[in-house]
Amino acid sequence: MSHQGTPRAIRGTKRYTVIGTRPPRVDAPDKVTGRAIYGPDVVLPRMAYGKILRSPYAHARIRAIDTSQAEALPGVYAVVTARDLGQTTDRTAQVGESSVSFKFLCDNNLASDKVLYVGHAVAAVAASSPHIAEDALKLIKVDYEPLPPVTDVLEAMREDAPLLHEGMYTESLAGPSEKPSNIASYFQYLKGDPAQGFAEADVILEREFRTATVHQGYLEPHAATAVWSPDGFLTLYTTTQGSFDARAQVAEPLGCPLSKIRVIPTEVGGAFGGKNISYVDVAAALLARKAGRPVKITMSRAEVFLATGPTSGSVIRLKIGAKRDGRLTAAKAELFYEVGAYPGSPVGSGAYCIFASYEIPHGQIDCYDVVVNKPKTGSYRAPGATQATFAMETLIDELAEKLGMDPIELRLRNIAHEGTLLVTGNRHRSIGAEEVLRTTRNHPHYKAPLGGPHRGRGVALGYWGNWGARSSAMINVNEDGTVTLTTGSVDITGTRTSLAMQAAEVLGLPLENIRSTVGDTDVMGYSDSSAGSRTTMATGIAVVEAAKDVITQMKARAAQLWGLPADKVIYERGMFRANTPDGIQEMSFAALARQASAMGGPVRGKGDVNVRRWGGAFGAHIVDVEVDPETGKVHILRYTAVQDVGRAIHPGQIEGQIQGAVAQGIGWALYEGYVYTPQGQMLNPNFLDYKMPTTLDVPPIDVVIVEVPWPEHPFGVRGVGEVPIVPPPAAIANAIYRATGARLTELPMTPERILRSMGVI
Amino acid sequence: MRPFAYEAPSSIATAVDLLAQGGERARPLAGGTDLLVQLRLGLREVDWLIDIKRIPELRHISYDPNEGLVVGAAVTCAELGEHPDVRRHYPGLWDGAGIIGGPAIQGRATLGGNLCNAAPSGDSIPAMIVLGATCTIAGLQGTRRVPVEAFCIAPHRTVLRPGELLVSLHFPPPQARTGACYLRFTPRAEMDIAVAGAAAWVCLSEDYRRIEAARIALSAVAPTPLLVHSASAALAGQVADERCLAEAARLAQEACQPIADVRGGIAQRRHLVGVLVKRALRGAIQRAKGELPHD
Amino acid sequence: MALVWIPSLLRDLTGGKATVRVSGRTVAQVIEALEAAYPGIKARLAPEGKLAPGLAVAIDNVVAPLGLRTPVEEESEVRFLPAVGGG
Amino acid sequence: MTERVRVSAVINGEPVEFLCEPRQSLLECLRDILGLTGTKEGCNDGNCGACSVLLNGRLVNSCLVLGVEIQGQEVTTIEGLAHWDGLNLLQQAFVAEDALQCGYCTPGMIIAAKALLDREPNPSDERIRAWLAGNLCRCTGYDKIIRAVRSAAAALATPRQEVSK
Repeated sequence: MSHQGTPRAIRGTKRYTVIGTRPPRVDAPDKVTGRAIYGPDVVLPRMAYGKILRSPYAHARIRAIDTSQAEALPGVYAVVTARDLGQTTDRTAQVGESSVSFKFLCDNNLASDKVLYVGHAVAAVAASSPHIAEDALKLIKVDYEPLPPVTDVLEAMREDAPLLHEGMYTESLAGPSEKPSNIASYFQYLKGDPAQGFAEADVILEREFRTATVHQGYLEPHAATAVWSPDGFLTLYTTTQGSFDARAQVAEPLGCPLSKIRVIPTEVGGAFGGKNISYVDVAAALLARKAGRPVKITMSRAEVFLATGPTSGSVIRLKIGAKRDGRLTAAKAELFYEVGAYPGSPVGSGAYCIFASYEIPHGQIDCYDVVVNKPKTGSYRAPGATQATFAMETLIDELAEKLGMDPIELRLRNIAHEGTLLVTGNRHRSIGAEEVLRTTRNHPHYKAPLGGPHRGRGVALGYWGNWGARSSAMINVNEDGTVTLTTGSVDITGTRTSLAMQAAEVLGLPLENIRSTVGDTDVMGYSDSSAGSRTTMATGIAVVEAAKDVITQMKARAAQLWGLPADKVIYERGMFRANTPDGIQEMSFAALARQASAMGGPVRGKGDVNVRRWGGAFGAHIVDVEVDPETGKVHILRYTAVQDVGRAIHPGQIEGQIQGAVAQGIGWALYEGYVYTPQGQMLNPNFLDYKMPTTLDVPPIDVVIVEVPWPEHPFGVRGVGEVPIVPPPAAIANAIYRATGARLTELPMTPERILRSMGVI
Repeated sequence: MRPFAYEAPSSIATAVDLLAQGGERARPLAGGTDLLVQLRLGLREVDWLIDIKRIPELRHISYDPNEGLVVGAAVTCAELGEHPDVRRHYPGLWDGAGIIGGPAIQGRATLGGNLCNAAPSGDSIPAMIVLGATCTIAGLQGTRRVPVEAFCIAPHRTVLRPGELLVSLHFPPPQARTGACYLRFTPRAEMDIAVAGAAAWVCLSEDYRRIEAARIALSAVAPTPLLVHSASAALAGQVADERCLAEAARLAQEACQPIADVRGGIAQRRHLVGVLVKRALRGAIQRAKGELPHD
Repeated sequence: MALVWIPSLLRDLTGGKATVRVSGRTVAQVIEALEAAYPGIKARLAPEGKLAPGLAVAIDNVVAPLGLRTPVEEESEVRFLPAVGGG
Repeated sequence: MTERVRVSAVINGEPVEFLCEPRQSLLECLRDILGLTGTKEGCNDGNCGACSVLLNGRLVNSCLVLGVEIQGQEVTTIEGLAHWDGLNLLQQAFVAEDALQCGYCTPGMIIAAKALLDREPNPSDERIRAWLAGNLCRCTGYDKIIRAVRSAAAALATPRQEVSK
């Protein structure tokens, strides 16, 4: 493990006291002792247990629901269905930065007229024990009219395909479609003249790629505990990436003012994008209101697979053209992303990422968001980018082979820079793509001998745009000179630590003097979800603002004490200083803190921001594999991940993030994927047949951190968590090709598919 | 999960009585690593679970060079692996029993349970078959013996009648110049379920050149773990070379009846049978020659 | 005047032009100016008085938080694009 | 509702008596009856290891043990490893090596690692990986966990060596 941004890669290096060190995570002691309270761990007095009845059909109309027998079962406190939502007409609801259909939002919580996937919630029960609640579910009679399902993205686009939403027309800048369609939206990007670009090419490559639906695979299932006060205030304990978005997702269906809902986020047992959407919060709230007691709903693993938000399966058609010297002349992509039951797939981010690594003079991207009878997809770590990059980086590798060029050299010849105009119409600002590639090429791994037959080495480059958005931070100065940092950002990756480190750096205080916590929706200002790799960056800016605010206020108190104007006081390394007529005055932060509140009330710094400029980042991965030529089994021998993080606040946590993302990428590449019957039944909603990598499937992963600071963050942070899941499937596919001569174009690259591609079976 | 009653008798006689009373609605509980999952999923329903782990005879392992190995039906895989004689004298058995789950599963799962679950993919069963293991079954009418290869009759169905209890498994004493090996194919390294598996047992001639007798058994490629008589017979008397291994593999591929499911396809499974039979035979031959370490 | 990048799917209305210069101090005014020059474009970009569902607007490469009310500078570049989110 | 059964056992060194239904797993009994929520449910079918506990010193998945089965037995959960005033060496190593992120697999991982080190004080990296194969972690990619177990093994070995000198 090395923290070795090369000297060339690190620009504008500054010396920091806390930034760049590896202190213990502030959340670790509670987590290693079992004391941390996750969603399923919440217990309240008189609490009942909720369970959800789910559709056995992938597509059916609900004719009637009879809950009377379930209600009569002893131990049952309440039964709810969509009728308890009392929804009327559709409208646009606001959740975070997104507009969503009110009807779709409600229907995904509890289906009203139709069920659209196996596992779709239909009713919920609260009872004195989970077992009784389950017994009661069996007593609910639902009269379904089964309809033909469609689960394949290309089939769903056919004119004669069964329609999920009879009244849905394709949204497009070209105007809505003439007839209802499963294509929820269509968008096109065009740069230059692709026909001319391909005409100029010496080599043209074209392939179709497929990727399976995959799940984030967090170990903690979704869980929410709701309790109402007699005067109509709801408190919701839930495992979520964004407590404010969770509040909005409950307020809208319940028609409840935001001020009447308090969301207290629990510790989150893994999310990776999958805990932005509420799946059990609304049902828990409805049951708790009806039962007149707290209700906790915890999903089973099967429910997590069937009824949360995995990421899109996709079909990608890709064509690239290049000159003999390797320079790309044109690129054209068609992205067909399954979105599941309701519109809103990550196809747009797929489009942003597919060509983002390179200078491409002529390009076109056509994006289709297609509904199918599967659960509504959610976000999964760099949503949309991994599928698209699998296609592009595989074809780039093939191009390198065709041209007889080194794959990294080919990429460097086309690499994007600051100012590059992308096919999507935006221009890159400061980026570290070239630094990442050069660091990768110089890594010993890239030149090391493979050391045996049936082995191959692959590389791939990946991009993710990251995010900024709204964050709220507050720093309370305590009477003993310690401070309490509270933000509205849920900690899913160790941000309590990385934010406290930024506060410590600005405040000049030792890290152990800073208590770092997450505040709930009654306490903090609106904070967007901890998503898009934004928290250490954007909430970091809010924290820096709050820390500066504390210093300003403390300087004013010191000035008051010394009878000076505030601008005469300087603050350095925990000491306030000023030249006064009586000589140099000095006072420590702690000494001033003791008097500060008595002088002018408590000192509380705040930072509330909406960060609109964020820095995208690149990662390049090298992987060596060995493929058993008789069985098609892939063994990963060595893995190196190089990534530009902007500035490494906590290198240990960054390594962990990158290693974890690579492990997920390995799973996506080799093992994971929803398997469906033609009737839309998922065959593998468990960890035995939905195969996530174990300790034995993931090698030690060498992480190389490159720092090209993002100029709009005080320390240069870009964001870390998502970039490293983007390259693995492509890198592994390229390595398999070098080991076997077989080009895999479908994920997961199972042994069966590898044997087929090799012509063995 | 439907409610049920639980009993933990301390003798075979009581257990058999309880099982007989419960009939089809009673089931013995050994490690529970399959059964509890099946009950939770509603794949099986019971009114009575009879915990057999408190019956001393079922928790016992004994080994005698002349009598062979007796493993109580409720002996866990972990206990089996910790027994010095098992891994030394029956490494082929440990090939199968040692890969049923990780250490936490090994701490509960039993050889008897793996057999009584009668999954086509049960990893320990082909090894038991090629080693010539015999089941001792207790019932109200006394005990009977059934060879392991005849124990499973359909997916998750066995020859056990209501009221009967698998008591122990008996393995013949190891002979000179014999060796056994079980291999399975899984997409992941371990902690996985077999797409296909093959066990081989061989007895070599005195000069170690010829196979005097052999047994081949397969998992996950037929409704039950399968003893391949044709391949076993074809190996007898043959020079232990690649040509004869290939012939055994071909016969095993002919005999298997794979289905396509979420874990693998028909062509893939048939292909894997060929690969695994050859590899298992090589392993068994090496063990018979004393070339392969025991685990 | 602001430089507006016309999405390819709207170029049937602009006679194939990929960029257009129009005046306007907000996104709403830019769209009104586009509508004056290319009738029908407003109905596709901002029907019902707000940006079309799933559409976002970026001013000088920054995704604008205020939609139609976002200020536009004299030399700004305006781009319409699909809204995207992170994990 | 079925008859509840009275179970007496020793949990984390303390005698405990509770009532449960036969269909309730040990995991449910620990979490819902005894309030020991440090043991986590990840899959409820033995494939993730988040519910790992020691039963008479042996590593098991508590989702695959019935509460009634622990009558007269000894159970150790994550809550039994540390006192309020400190962490044991394994827990310290997980903190020092950044061997966790979301932390949901961590109690099971630490219990599993303890079961290994109780038996084999000086395991190789390969052995640690093989032993922990039943414990899924979706956050870390495992590398730092393996390092933590290795460093805990070294720390456990150190005082013994000093004593022997």
